[in-house]
Amino acid sequence: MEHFALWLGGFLTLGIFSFLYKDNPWYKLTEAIYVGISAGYFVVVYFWDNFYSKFWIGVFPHKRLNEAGELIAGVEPDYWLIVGGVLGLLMLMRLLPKVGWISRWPLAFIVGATAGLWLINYFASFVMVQIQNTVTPLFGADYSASLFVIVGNIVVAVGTFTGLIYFFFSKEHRGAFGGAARVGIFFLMITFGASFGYTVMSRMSLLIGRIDFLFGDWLGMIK
Amino acid sequence: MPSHPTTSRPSHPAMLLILFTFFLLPCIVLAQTEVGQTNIEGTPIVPDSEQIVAAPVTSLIAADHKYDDGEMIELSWVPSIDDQLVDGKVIGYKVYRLEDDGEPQMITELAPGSNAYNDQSVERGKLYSYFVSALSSNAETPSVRTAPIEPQREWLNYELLNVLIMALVLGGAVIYFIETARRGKKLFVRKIAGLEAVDEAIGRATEMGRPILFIPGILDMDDVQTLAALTILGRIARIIADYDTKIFMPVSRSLVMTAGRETIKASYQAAGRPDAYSDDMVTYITDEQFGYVAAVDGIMVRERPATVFLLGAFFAESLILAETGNSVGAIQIAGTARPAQLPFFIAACDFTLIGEELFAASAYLSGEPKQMGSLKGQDVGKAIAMAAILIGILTVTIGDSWDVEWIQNITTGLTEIFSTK
Amino acid sequence: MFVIQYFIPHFPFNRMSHWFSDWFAIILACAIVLGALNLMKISIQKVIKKKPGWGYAVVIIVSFLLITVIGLSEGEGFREPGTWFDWLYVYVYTPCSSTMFAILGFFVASASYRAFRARNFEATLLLLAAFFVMIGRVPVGDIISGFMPEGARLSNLASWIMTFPQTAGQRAIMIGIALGIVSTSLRVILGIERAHLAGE
Amino acid sequence: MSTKAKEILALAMIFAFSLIFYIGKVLGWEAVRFSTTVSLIVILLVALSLLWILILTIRGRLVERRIVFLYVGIAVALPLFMTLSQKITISPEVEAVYNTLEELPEGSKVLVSFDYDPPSAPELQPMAEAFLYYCFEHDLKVIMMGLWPQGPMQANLAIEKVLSDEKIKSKNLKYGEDYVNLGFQAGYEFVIQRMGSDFRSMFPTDYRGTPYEQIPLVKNVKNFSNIDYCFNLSSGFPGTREWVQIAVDRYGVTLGAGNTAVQAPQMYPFMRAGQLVGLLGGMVGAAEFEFLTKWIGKGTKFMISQSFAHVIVIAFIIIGNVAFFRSKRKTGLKR
Repeated sequence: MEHFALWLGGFLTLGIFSFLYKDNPWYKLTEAIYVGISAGYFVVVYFWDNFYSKFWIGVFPHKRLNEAGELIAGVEPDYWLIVGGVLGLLMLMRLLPKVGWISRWPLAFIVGATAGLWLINYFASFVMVQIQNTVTPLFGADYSASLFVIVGNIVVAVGTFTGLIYFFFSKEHRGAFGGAARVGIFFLMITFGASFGYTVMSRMSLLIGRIDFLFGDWLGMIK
Repeated sequence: MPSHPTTSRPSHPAMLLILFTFFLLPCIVLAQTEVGQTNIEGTPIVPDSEQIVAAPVTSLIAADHKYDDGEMIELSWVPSIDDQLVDGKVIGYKVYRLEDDGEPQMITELAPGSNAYNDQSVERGKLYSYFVSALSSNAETPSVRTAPIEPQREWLNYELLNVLIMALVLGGAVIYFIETARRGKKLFVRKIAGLEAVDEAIGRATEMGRPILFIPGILDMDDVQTLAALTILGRIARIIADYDTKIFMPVSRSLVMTAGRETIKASYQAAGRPDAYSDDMVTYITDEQFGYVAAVDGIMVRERPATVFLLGAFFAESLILAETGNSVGAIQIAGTARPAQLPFFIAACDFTLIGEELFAASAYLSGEPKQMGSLKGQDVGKAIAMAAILIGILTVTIGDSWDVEWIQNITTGLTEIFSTK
Repeated sequence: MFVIQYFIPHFPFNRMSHWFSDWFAIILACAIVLGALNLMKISIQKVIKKKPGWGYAVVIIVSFLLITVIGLSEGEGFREPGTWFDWLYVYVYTPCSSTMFAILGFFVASASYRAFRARNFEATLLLLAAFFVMIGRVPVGDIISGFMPEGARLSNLASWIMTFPQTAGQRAIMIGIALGIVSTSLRVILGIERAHLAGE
Repeated sequence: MSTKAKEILALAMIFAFSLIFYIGKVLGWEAVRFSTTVSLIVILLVALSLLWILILTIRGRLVERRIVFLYVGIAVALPLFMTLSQKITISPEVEAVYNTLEELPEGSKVLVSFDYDPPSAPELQPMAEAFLYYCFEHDLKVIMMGLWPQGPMQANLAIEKVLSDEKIKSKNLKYGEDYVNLGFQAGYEFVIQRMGSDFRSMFPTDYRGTPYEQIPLVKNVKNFSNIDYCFNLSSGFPGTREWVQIAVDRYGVTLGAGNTAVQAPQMYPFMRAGQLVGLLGGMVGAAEFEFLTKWIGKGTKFMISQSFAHVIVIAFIIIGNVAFFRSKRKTGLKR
């Protein structure tokens, strides 16, 4: 079984890599297996994790016994979950063409709740904290910073400031304002360059990991 | 009845009122907190002469933890004078609790050097008093007992008051500009390059007789980027319905599928063409990131869309999608708020909406004054941020370098305003 | 309501986000049924009409049914090592997803070869930043710049780029995004933005 | 020979190659290794062929995508067999993670959240192993959990690996007392939020099904205030960003993180802001951390391949730009 499993892994891995050469039946077969398995995987996971563990166990909790066989208190059924169940049921109404429109309700609930929930979280940690932390003494406390850091601090201040100018919607990018916005773009570009560099790094690491599987785990050429 | 997506609702003043009531009322209703004092004598255990006795801890204070739902009591004390690193007699502390004047129960054991403990196993409506014993190798010395204290629940987290005020200022600015715009005042909003091209991109697909592909990212409806993408979809689908072009939207989340269908349907109805809509425009593939990408790639190669919209939350798949779209010669308009994926969109797509521009897009495309107003509100937020950064850096630098006190005070004030702790 | 709960630690507000998370999870579990049925419908149509590539559609259906039946029949502990579901996950699903992820390594190289050109000043900046980060982050960078004094080598430059200009850009983007989200959320809450719902 | 025949031949060769080496593995052959000389010769050959491509490009012949693919494959695969020494420079953000760990007294409780799945494991698994190794070596108590369904499985893999180390084995660590795996919990960022008030409500049992209150290590852990240090290994959503927003901003947790390289740049503002105490970025971060903790694992081993791959990508960017400037001069047109 172990041999078969390793060969299956090798077969699927090479099947996907073969796409680099061109689209071919080997790849298509692998892709079909992949799509089917992954769709099914999520159905199963959602069923057990969300529906069963959350809803079913929440509303009808197991009777938990301790070692002496006595009932442990503290696992009360949570009837609020039924609201979720009803919303889910409304979602399934989609299947019946006549009452399909009712699925808008759970959707509206999700959209509204999402909007409300994120509003304040993003505001607090993305705006407030970031502003607070851009405010640092340029020369470090008591002139302790090195030249590297001083230049850096100035760069952070200027970069954040001009970057925000770029996102300003109320004013056309012209004249001095346009100039500042352009500096802002430069900073954005450096940011993108840096994250591009890191992305290359990341992808290569994953590729290395995969190649290691092929030559190491599968063929045993690397120990 | 389905309504036009841009119908106005005359209820905003009412909404405002509700918002403010909910925000402000709790501010006014002040919460009371009580601090228990150490005033009742404990009964010291008289030790045998052979025992090593450590001095008891002093100044034991039990206080309610503020700004919670009455779930925690904070204990603090000054460690025993025999609690020293070298030759210390104290080997630890035991914290005891008396519930409603019942029997003392040990609730925890702490290492030497401890001077505080948070008791989180308390319930509202009960009275608790505490004492702490200093442990030596063979004896226990209890401290005096605290006065009974009840954990309190508070109505408002005052530590977050500044966040509330800032949020109100920003929310107020957005609402103010929306109101201003509604009264018919013209507001200027600069051009956003990617969005100017939307009409042209749709027109091109119509001319070429090829479909338009819309990818709303791979996150579910609980992400604001997906919301933004769907609102943009609403505008785009409206134009598409007018042009009578085909749109195809493969998605990776079942909820997005449902929402996408609703959106397109609404737009087609608004354009007066409900007959041209079909559910097949939106299909679900799989939740799995790369399974989805593999399938979308196939669709791109087979259908050869003339225009591809990649708007929403993208992860690693951004590159594969943008590259494949590029290779089939489609005009691509992309936008995401995920900085890691933006470089690839910038490289491989014709137009890219960067970060905030994605959220501004639906307002901008709608061309409605009200929506434009909300963009103005965002600008106010940015202006405040910029001003705070500018003033903050200047004052903190000057204040620190030359020790000017009043300037330092400004800095402290600013920092407090923007603190979230 | 969720705005309020951030500030008020009191029942029922402190429970609200819990409820939302639970309800959302339950709705998701129901919604995926819709999605899966949709996928099956399309695949079955393909097979019945014998469209090109219908053989692969059969594979999709078979593998979907296989894992679903196994997963549902194995009960609550379906994820534990030793179950058939776990076997499928480890030996079929994992190699596929890992390889799809790894294939990006190739794509990233060809994309940089094809698309990253010093077209103008902005593009050049992007390229340079990418260059220094890429070379400075691996040991080879310090081998090349080994002649420089300690502290001024490529790895230090890469760190400097990451810590300063990069942070500035990220920060501007972050603040912008957050404001955009606040404003979008407000539009939704106030009911100005209702493109996603077909009327009420 | 037709293309079809060539393809079939190539397939057959791949199959034969795999079969031979697989049988070899079963029979217990030695690993293939290049000596330093051979390695240098290989590097030289690759460099020469790259130069040749550059010359071709200057003369106006663009290489196609598949050649790029081939080079990437070579750059990644061959160094795995090489023996070369390398110097690893420690970046400040990695050092910060290590220093915070060093300050923790013995017996401190460390919460590690495994928020990734096997596809990201090449980057994050080495970090996880090195981190656990450090914790076990210095007698820190480790509580593990996952916001991704596959996270806890990765945790188990890492533990297995670390526990097999001689030094750690001799410590005789006990499950439930020295470390515990609470398992996966669905609900994304809400899990963190709820853990803020009560761990037990989110993890009624550990992954083995033992009730929370019966596990000695965690029975007194009510919420984040009983945790001395949090570490998060993340490859996307939910991940470090959510931990920062909720655990750090709301509950004041001390948080360090290990991220995939893709995510890492976005975490720098959090780090400068002090919301994160340190950051391991990608496999390079893992290698540096391995160096600090003296747990030499795959991160270090893969570093040569990593260097090579970067050089190849840069080489092709240069080649692409040469082609671009050449065509621009000729036609005088911008694309």
